[in-house]
Amino acid sequence: MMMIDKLAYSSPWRYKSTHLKSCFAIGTLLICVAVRSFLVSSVILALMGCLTVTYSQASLSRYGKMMLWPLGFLMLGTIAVFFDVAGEPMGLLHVAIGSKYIVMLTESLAYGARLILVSLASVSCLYFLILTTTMPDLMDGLKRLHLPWLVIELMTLIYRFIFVLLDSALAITTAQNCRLGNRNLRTSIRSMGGMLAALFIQAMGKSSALFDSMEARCYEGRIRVLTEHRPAAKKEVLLVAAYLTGLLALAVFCHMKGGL
Amino acid sequence: MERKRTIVRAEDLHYTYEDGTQALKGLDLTVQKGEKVAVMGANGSGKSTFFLHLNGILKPQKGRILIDETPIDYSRKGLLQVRKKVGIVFQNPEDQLFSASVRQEISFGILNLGVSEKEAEEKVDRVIEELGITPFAHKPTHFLSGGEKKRVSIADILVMEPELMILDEPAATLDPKHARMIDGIVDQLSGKGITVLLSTHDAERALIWADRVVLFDDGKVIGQGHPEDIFRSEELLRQTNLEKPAVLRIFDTLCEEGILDHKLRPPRRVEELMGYIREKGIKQL
Amino acid sequence: MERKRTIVRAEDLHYTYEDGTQALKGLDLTVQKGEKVAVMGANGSGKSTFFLHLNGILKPQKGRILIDETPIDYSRKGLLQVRKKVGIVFQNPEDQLFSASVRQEISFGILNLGVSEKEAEEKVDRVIEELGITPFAHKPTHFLSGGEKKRVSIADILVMEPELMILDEPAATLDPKHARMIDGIVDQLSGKGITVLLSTHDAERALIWADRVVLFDDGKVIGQGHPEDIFRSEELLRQTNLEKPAVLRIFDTLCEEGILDHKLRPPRRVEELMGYIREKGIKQL
Amino acid sequence: MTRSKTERYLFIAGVVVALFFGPMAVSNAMHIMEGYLPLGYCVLWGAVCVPFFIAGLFSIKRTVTQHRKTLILLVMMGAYVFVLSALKIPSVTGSSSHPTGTGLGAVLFGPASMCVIGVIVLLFQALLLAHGGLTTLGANTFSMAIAGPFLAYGVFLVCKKLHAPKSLGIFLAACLGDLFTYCITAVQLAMAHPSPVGGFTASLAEFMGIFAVTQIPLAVIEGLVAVVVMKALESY
Repeated sequence: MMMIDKLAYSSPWRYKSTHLKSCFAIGTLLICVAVRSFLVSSVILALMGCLTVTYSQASLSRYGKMMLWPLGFLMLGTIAVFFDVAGEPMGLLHVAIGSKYIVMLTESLAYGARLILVSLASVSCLYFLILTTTMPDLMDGLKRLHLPWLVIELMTLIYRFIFVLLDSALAITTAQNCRLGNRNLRTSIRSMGGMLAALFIQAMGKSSALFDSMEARCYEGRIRVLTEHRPAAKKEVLLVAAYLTGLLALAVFCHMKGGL
Repeated sequence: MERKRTIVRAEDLHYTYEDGTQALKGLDLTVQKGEKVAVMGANGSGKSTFFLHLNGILKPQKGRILIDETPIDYSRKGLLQVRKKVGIVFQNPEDQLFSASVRQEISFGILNLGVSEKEAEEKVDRVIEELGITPFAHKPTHFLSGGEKKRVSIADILVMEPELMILDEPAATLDPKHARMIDGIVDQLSGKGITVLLSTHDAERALIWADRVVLFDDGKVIGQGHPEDIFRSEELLRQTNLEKPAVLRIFDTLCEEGILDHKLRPPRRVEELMGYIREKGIKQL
Repeated sequence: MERKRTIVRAEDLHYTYEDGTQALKGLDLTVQKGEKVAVMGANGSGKSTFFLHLNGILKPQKGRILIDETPIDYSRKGLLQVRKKVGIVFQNPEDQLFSASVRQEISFGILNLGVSEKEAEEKVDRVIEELGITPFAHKPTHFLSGGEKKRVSIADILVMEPELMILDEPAATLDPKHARMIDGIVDQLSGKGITVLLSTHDAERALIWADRVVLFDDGKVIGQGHPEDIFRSEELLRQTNLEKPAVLRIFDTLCEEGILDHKLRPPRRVEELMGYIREKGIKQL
Repeated sequence: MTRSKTERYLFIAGVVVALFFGPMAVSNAMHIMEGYLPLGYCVLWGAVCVPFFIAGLFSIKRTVTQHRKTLILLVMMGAYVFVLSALKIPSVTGSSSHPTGTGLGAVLFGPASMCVIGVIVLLFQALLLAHGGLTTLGANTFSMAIAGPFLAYGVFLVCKKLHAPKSLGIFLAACLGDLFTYCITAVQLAMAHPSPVGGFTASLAEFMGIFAVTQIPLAVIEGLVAVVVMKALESY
């Protein structure tokens, strides 16, 4: 759990400009989602895969496993796209169920396959971003985009306390398991209920303690902290710009060719 | 005349967390039934990881653990068996207590053992009595003080009547009064014949209490033996950043200065040292 | 030749929490500038409540507090003034650290003082250097060890350059290595002329470090003075459940036995006592 | 932290708990994956959420200027909801399900402010767990942080009006909130990917059918957990 967070902090590209990495990943993502092309998605998947494995701490096998997580959902979700219900037999395959037929059409098969590919390529863009960029950097980036300060403050604090509460939740669960709290489904549900209730109480207690300690440091309703800015090298900016233009051109070409 | 039984035998344990932290790097340790063992070492030296191995919460990636001379069976049933024998009291009661009421909290483990409600109730009442929890047994757990929470968290485990009890820094963060109260409870446990494995940073306390001190460093045992011997080994103390207890430091100085005799058994308590000095004083007269 | 300035003067403080707990019951205390004061007492004796009064987080229901010889002004502006002078390092860093980034965390307080970003940056960097935070300054707070978190939480306050620093059990739960590191940092603070008020349960440490020990009990100060005197008062020790530090116990025995001279200054450290013994040894020759 | 403060929170929590699990849907599978929706739909759902989000921001700003501490409470609520979503809930098959509980505290802070927290939690889920995605953030927000919680809250109120036992109300709120979230998700998917044969309705029926198999047992279990939590909190 939370491996992604851990890996981001040791990525060799951690200290590259956040904006540049975001432009690169999100630009690619948008192009990918917009054109939904076989060719473009394959290119993106290959490129992002190589970059992520090379420039993040995720090894090839771990990266492969991480790509398998979404595949589960994709398979499940896409069953509905692969198959259709029709009144008469048609398409590549058909199975009669009562008076209706479950059919698989060539176009649905192509549509579904493309959906999976586009989705995987998009996920690879997301992975690239989150495996090379740490959360505080991303939040700094959002700050520079002038997102409302309230949202940034909420994000900063929530991110920090996710770990505090997660540690508590895991510790309580471990302690429960030591006392056989997971011996069957009934005890498991009871244990989890108790843990969540205790965690809620702890969270409330912590909010008081945190507020006091922030007040003690002259908190006046706005969180002001130093932000780190790492400007991108000109060469890198040009490279990314050229890449995005190239990808866009390829996308437009594929689109004109009827969604290659 | 039976030979002492071994309750824990850990052989060449290796464990690496998912994130790559190597917590155990070939750890060997044997604990006899009825022993009082103090485990010492820096934070991060593998103590807690080791404890979680002893009741099968973690499974070694290499090596094996024998509880009561049988290897841990990691099936659901086998684990229930082991967790019945080996109880762990966690350092921070906040990580352990999750019920609203003290009685409910204490009954959780024993009920999970499949004991009847009636029997569980009797045992819970007995433990509440024994550990002096009665005065606050009716209070909601989250209103208890640190020392009270600690006692409840020990009761949690004690009620399950384990053969081996593991306490992770039981007296940390408590004030002297409550720390001494917990020390008393720990003594009570060994008195009952329960084997106690306890981690602590308090050398003075380990010197007084333990049959054996085990030093952990970097996922391995780097030394073990009688506390007097361990705490007089400058080498081991340096390696583990421990300070020699004041009693031993002063005793050694008094020996060097010829005031006390080298051949005396090193004292564990200030009282013993004072006894030596007084005896010496009488001889001087 | 100027007379020592008083930095804190608390007069007859009373405070009762909403739930009816009377935490302070007429507490008086004065702290001089530059002093090193150890506050000791059971949990629940009012130490933390008192600390929260010193920078106006809590407001006494009766009595008053003077900081730098002016009563605390509880207006918004007045409070900022006080909190600039009085910094509190909370016992549990998890309750204090709010940011995942160490630099952001440390910069929070100083930027609240209205300092320019540039100046803040310099000060943050200096403190990071001073407290040896550099090796983990780039790590997110949730990956830091307990000792590292503690150092960051001290840096949080130190960067604001307070005149008085309050530390609530700074070394609790740390292993000996990190505890000693924190002790070193505390010494560093007093070295800089910052007045330090520290709560602890560790009598040995208080004996070595403090200029003055203040004993709290039930919301009042029941005794204060030089640590050697306080820790030799059987009456006070009993009332607060403290144990006499081993050095003093042995010293007293050696005096009683006529091995050491009653008129010697009671030793604070084992080394001092050993010095006395060695000197004596030489005289014996 | 004083005791009576805790008690007050706990009292409110007892009421809030229904919402807790209201929209608490749900497994991994409930989040629409990155790239799964065409760009047009991403924008559409995003746009639908914007008014809720802005209203939420204003509402938070209003409360925070009066009580600064509310911000910290919201933070804890957000972190709590995220932690819920990152934990595995026990289930029969051994497969895991992730309660999202984005409606938590809707009563305490108003549903609108919980929408803001919901967006942040969903963003963190995408960025830290790779559940959901950036382009599908709008669609996921609508189903999990807006539709589900509102329905759960409604169900809870109706049950209360009908004087149904509290635990039944909570069970239904949690369970139906969960199921409603998945219905909305199915609608979103069917709109984006209509069947070439039967169009939107046929596609919707298929998506619903597939999710029903996986989601109904989970919704029931999550409803049960919600009841256990509520009982536990009440007795605190």
